[in-house]
Amino acid sequence: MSMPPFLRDIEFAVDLSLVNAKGWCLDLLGHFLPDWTVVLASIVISGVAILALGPLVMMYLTLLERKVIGRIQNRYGPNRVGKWGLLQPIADGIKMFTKEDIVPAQADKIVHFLAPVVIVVPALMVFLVVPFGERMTAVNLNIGLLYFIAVSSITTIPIFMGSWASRNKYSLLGGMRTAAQMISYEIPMTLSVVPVIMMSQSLSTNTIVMTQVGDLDLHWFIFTPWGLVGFLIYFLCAVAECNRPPFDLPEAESELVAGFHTEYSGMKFALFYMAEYMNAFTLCGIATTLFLGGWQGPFFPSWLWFFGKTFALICVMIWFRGTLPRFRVDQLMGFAWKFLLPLTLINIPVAALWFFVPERLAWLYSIAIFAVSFWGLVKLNCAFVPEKRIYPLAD
Amino acid sequence: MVAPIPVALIPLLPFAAFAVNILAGRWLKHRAAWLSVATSTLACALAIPLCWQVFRGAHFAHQATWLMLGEVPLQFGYLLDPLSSTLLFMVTIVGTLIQVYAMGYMRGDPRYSRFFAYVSLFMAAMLTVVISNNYLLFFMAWEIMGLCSYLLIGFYFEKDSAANACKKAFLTTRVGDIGFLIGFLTLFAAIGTLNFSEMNSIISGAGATPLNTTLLSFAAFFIFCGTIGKSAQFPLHVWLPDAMEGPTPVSALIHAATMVAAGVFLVARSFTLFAAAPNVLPVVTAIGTITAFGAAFIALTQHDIKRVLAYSTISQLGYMVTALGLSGLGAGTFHLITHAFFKALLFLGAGSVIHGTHVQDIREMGGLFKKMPSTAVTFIIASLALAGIPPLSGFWSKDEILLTAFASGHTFVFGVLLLTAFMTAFYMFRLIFLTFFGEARNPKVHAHESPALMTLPLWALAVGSVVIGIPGSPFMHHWFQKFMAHASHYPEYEPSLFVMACSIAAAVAGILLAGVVYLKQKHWAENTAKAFRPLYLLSFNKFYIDELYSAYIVKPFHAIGRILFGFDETVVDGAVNGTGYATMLLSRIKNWIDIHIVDGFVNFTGAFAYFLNSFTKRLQTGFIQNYLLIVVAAVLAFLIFELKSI
Amino acid sequence: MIIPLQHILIFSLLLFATGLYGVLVRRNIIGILISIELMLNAANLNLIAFSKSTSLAPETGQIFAIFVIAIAATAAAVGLAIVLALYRVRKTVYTDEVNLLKW
Amino acid sequence: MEILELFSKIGIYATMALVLVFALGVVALRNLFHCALCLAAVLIGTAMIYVALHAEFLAAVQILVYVGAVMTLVIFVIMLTEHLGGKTIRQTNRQSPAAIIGLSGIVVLLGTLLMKTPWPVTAKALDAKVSVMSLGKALMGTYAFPFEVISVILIACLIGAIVIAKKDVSEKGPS
Amino acid sequence: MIFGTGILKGLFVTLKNFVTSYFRKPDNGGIFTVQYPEERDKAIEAFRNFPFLAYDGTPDKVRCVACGICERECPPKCIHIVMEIDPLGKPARRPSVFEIDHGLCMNCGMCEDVCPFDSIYMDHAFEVTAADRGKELVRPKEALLKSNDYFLKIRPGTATLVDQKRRAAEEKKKLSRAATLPPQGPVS
Repeated sequence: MSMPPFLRDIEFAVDLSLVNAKGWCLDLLGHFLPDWTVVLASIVISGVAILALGPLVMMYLTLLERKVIGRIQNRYGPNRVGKWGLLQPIADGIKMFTKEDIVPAQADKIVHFLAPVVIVVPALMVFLVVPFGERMTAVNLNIGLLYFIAVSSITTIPIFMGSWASRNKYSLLGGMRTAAQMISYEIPMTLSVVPVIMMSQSLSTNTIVMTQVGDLDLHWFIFTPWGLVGFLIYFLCAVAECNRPPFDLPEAESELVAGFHTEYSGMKFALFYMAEYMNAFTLCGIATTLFLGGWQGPFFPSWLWFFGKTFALICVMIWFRGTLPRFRVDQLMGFAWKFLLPLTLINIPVAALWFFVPERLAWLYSIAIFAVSFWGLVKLNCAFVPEKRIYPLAD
Repeated sequence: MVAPIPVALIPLLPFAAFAVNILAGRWLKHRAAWLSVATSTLACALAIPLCWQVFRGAHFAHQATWLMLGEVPLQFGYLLDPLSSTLLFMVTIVGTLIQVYAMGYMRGDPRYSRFFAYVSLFMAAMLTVVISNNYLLFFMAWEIMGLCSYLLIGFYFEKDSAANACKKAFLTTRVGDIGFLIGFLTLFAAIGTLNFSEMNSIISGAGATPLNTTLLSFAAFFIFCGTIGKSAQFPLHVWLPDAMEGPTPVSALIHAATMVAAGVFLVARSFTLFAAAPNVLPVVTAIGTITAFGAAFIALTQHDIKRVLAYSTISQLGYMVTALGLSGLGAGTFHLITHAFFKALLFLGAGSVIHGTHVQDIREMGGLFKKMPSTAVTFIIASLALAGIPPLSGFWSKDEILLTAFASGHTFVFGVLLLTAFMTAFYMFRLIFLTFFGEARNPKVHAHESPALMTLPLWALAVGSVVIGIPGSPFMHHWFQKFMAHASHYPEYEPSLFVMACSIAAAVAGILLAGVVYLKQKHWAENTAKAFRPLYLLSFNKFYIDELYSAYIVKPFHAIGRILFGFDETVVDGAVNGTGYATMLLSRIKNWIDIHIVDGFVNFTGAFAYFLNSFTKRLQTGFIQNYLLIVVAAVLAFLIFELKSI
Repeated sequence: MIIPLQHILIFSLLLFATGLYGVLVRRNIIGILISIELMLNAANLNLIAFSKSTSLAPETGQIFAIFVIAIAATAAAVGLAIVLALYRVRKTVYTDEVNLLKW
Repeated sequence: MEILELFSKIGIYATMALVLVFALGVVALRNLFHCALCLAAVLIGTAMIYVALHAEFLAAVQILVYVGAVMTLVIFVIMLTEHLGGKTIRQTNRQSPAAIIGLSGIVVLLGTLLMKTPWPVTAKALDAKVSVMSLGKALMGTYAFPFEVISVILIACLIGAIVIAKKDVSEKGPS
Repeated sequence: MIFGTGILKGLFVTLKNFVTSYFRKPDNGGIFTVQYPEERDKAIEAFRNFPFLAYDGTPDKVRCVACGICERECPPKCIHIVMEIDPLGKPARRPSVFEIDHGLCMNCGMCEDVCPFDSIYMDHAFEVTAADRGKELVRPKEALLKSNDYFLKIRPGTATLVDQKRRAAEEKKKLSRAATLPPQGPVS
């Protein structure tokens, strides 16, 4: 499929408009100031863009979530502040800023203060490697994916800090649950990414996107059996990683009040919230990058494609939240360790064989292997259902 | 002859049920009952064809050597002749029905499975008694029965009365059992065998070797002691009324139908022996008659429904013993069989009443007929049978005994038995009128009919009570008597219409009198009791026999026991203790040597080593960090040493 | 390499000494384990610094550092498991209270 | 561009200083949880120094393994044994003066040694770039055997840790 | 059953809800929210809120005779009545003061039930606010008085019944009065 060249030019121009804008700014600076300022300015511009993008995304994600959940439940959702409630996040923000900041008397004051501050840092740091569009990656690290996984794994520490410093049993339980859940789901998530790395032979997010290149003939990894399975595993793990329903045990309202941020109010709470939503965004963004072809797509500018795909994934997350009830703790752990982990371990050799087998046969054997292993895992998991627990002291 | 396995299986099946139930009862829970009933039914199914063959004239026997006793082999085996097959037939059917009943009666009991284990053990023992072919095996099974009786009477051992009753039963029967043991050992000395068939042939074919009649008489008397104990004859009858503390199915099975009848069976088994020892038979007759009359007399005034039945049982056993004493083997055995059916039915009916009302005192019952129709109808059928009303079984068998007494010329005995028959009818219908008729006397009693599991055996036994007399009746030309006589010879008598008339008259008179006294003229009973106060007290207090035993047997034994205990404590213990003290003195001396000289050496060695290491052990602080610090110091020293050139 | 090798080595030495101090003086076993992690880190730093500036096969240092990290993780896992078991049995995590084998 | 380099240098030295401060916190703070947090900071700082030494892969692994897994483990254990850490309990033993003296001696001696040793720093080594690919090839080629041994050790330790930390089956049951 | 079909079914249900919420009617799977200040639910006739005083025709024809039954029966004691005294010093059988403290009233409707003069009824007006708890929430008679036509409008069923009853009573009274009055003879 080819396009008329002039259309392509226009598209290119629109696509790179943001990049070019930055370039012009830097050129302008280069005329007046020494070189090192240009480098600094480049960093500052990217940084500011990311720092602005994070909170903005978070704010409008909350609105999107409330609207979609509302629609799922046959309600309107917020529609009072501004047209379609578009100013609602700002109103919420003002409310959060002006609320009283309550610190429990017994709390570890310093850690209690640090936790929400620290939790935002990794959430923002992972934005560095997300390819928002063609040539729109802030830092093109050659270990981008590993960087993403590593940095997002820091998130457990501030959660621990917040839960421990609050001196509240609900917080502590929530924190413990979060840590257990995040560590458990990190493993299948990391392993589900491995086939993609093998295919693209790189850890750089840009390279990964570029290996899925294609205009209308889609070479996205999701259109291969291992890619599909990997994507499903990755996405489920991502849902669990950002503690969203149906994996929202750490902040299960009915059991733990609000989990690790029970004792937080006002802006500190908002920071936790922000980190959570930014994590959801980046996780979906990386999912897009890894499996859905990143910013690849015809007609529209690349960053539009990226945001479209990402928001579609986020909408699926919201859809899950509107539909599914919460897991039990043992089910949650069992799902990660007994179902997802074996499936990823099967996925890796299947993807490795993909290189050496003609395509038709490859499809055949992968589907066969996945069907058999899926069926076997389901049977195994059903076979070892734990006994119904008896609570002798409960009666 | 048939293969030995099926016959041996008959007692082994319940025994297997016992083994499983006692070991796995905790897991089996209520399923234990099914196991017991199943094995019992299976035994029944095995036994009935065999019995049928015996009734048709077959004869089964088998024996194997158990161990050699000097020259003489001790053997065990089985013998199925008319006598034992009759009992086998009765025991398996009645036992199975009672177990079915017990499934309903014992429901919800915490020791449910254990109950059925004991019952199965009892069944095994009883069946062994019935089919055993020699005295030794008979005696062993007999003792196991005694044990089961002990265990089951004391089944509710939480109750003091039950615990005492089971001890009393055990010890009292033990007196008779010792007699039995002496008896058959004497017999062994006399004729050199314990096998029934061999004994029969030796005694009846006496021509070959002259027999020592005196020794045989001794043997017969002591064996009869066993009967006195087990069948609760005067003077050892005192345990049976107390045995009613056990669960009602136990009373029905053990203390009415089977175990107590085993005593009678013993006499019947040894009939040849008794026949050969003519001076024992009068004793048997006398004791039987006294028992029959005395027990009936006591039964007149008792209030506890089960005690009335217990005395009735003693009385009827007396009848059987009397019959045997008068050489009426057929009559006695026949009464044994019929009595087993209707007395089991009476006990089960009483159990059903107790189950439905939760009281045992007949003064608190009354008017239960409408509330418990099945129980009442079957109970009345059984009572009619016991009283001896014609078409029912009891009539034929009782009539046979009376006929034996009358025709053998013992008119006094006949008179006493006739009076007893009258009293029997009277007290049974006293019981019925007080229990089932009139109006309810205790408003707190809320009676209800028992479940089908309990009433079905009642009806089955009722049918049995009605028809089981037929084989001995003129309708079948006294087939049963001829059948028994076929095996062992004893005088037979022509049926007499006079005796029948007397028997019916006595029964009807008793029933009518009871009806008048307890339904129409209620003050008569009290007036009579006042008028004949000494007699009433005598009856009500059971002839003071328990008190007599207590005063003249139990207390002297206690005194002797105390004396012996004192001797034990002072003389025997003193000797033992003196030895001990001497040993201790010696050991103290040796101990001193050990501690101060031998240990001194050892300790010195240790202390010396300890003294030496008390300097070096300071290095071993037990803290790893200390050691590490020393390592650091060593590294520092090494560095200084190495780098001083730099 | 922007800063000289010696500076990194000094830094790593200081880090190591701090960790060793912790190992020597902390009573809490978990504290000791944490301090051991410090020491291992210092060692890793050395490895990388040397491989970066002196070795001819530059991967070697990094690979050994990876091995060290793996071993450190296992050490932490087993050590902490032992601490948990100890705590469950003796209700203490202090070294000087765990002295059953002393003398 | 010298100014940028200067910035980098300042950044690295500042990181080192911070790391040392946090390391002191690790060994000196009373509250064990704070110690663990300081350790996390130290580890992250070390990872930054790794990045400065162009060992990005190692930095990522450091953060992933240490901060993501080991620290979580440590904090878990601290929480499970936490209520012992009262304010009145001594957190150090009595040998700290001796340790300080000994260690300062070692630091001084070794420091002088370090400064005086002529390290064979080569320009070739300084210029060499280590890519993830080459690391992987080395792991799977030259160092394949140690790699496998390490993986076996990891599995063994995993199982061992589970066995040690697991509650005895016999201990279970209603208490 | 295949693993996960239940989840997919559930997801489909919510997806359908989401999509249909954009074009379906509220009773057919659409959005059922009533956007309150702009939209309102149709008033339900049996709805009841703070009581009002009914009058016939003009506000001076108050039905209330100030008997005080409602004042006595009111559980939170929020009614306060003072009977009017006419210039001759006789009680005028109508209230000079009739106040209801809306801060206390709990909308139980007891006063409506006990009123023998069909005077006090529960209203539909629920948007009753005041800036001052002490003064403005205590509603004076003037604020409480509402015409019978208003009553007919908001609660047509009850009001029609009441009207019929009152008319019948009126008729009867008239008849009985006519019967008891002596025949009009020429007065001498």
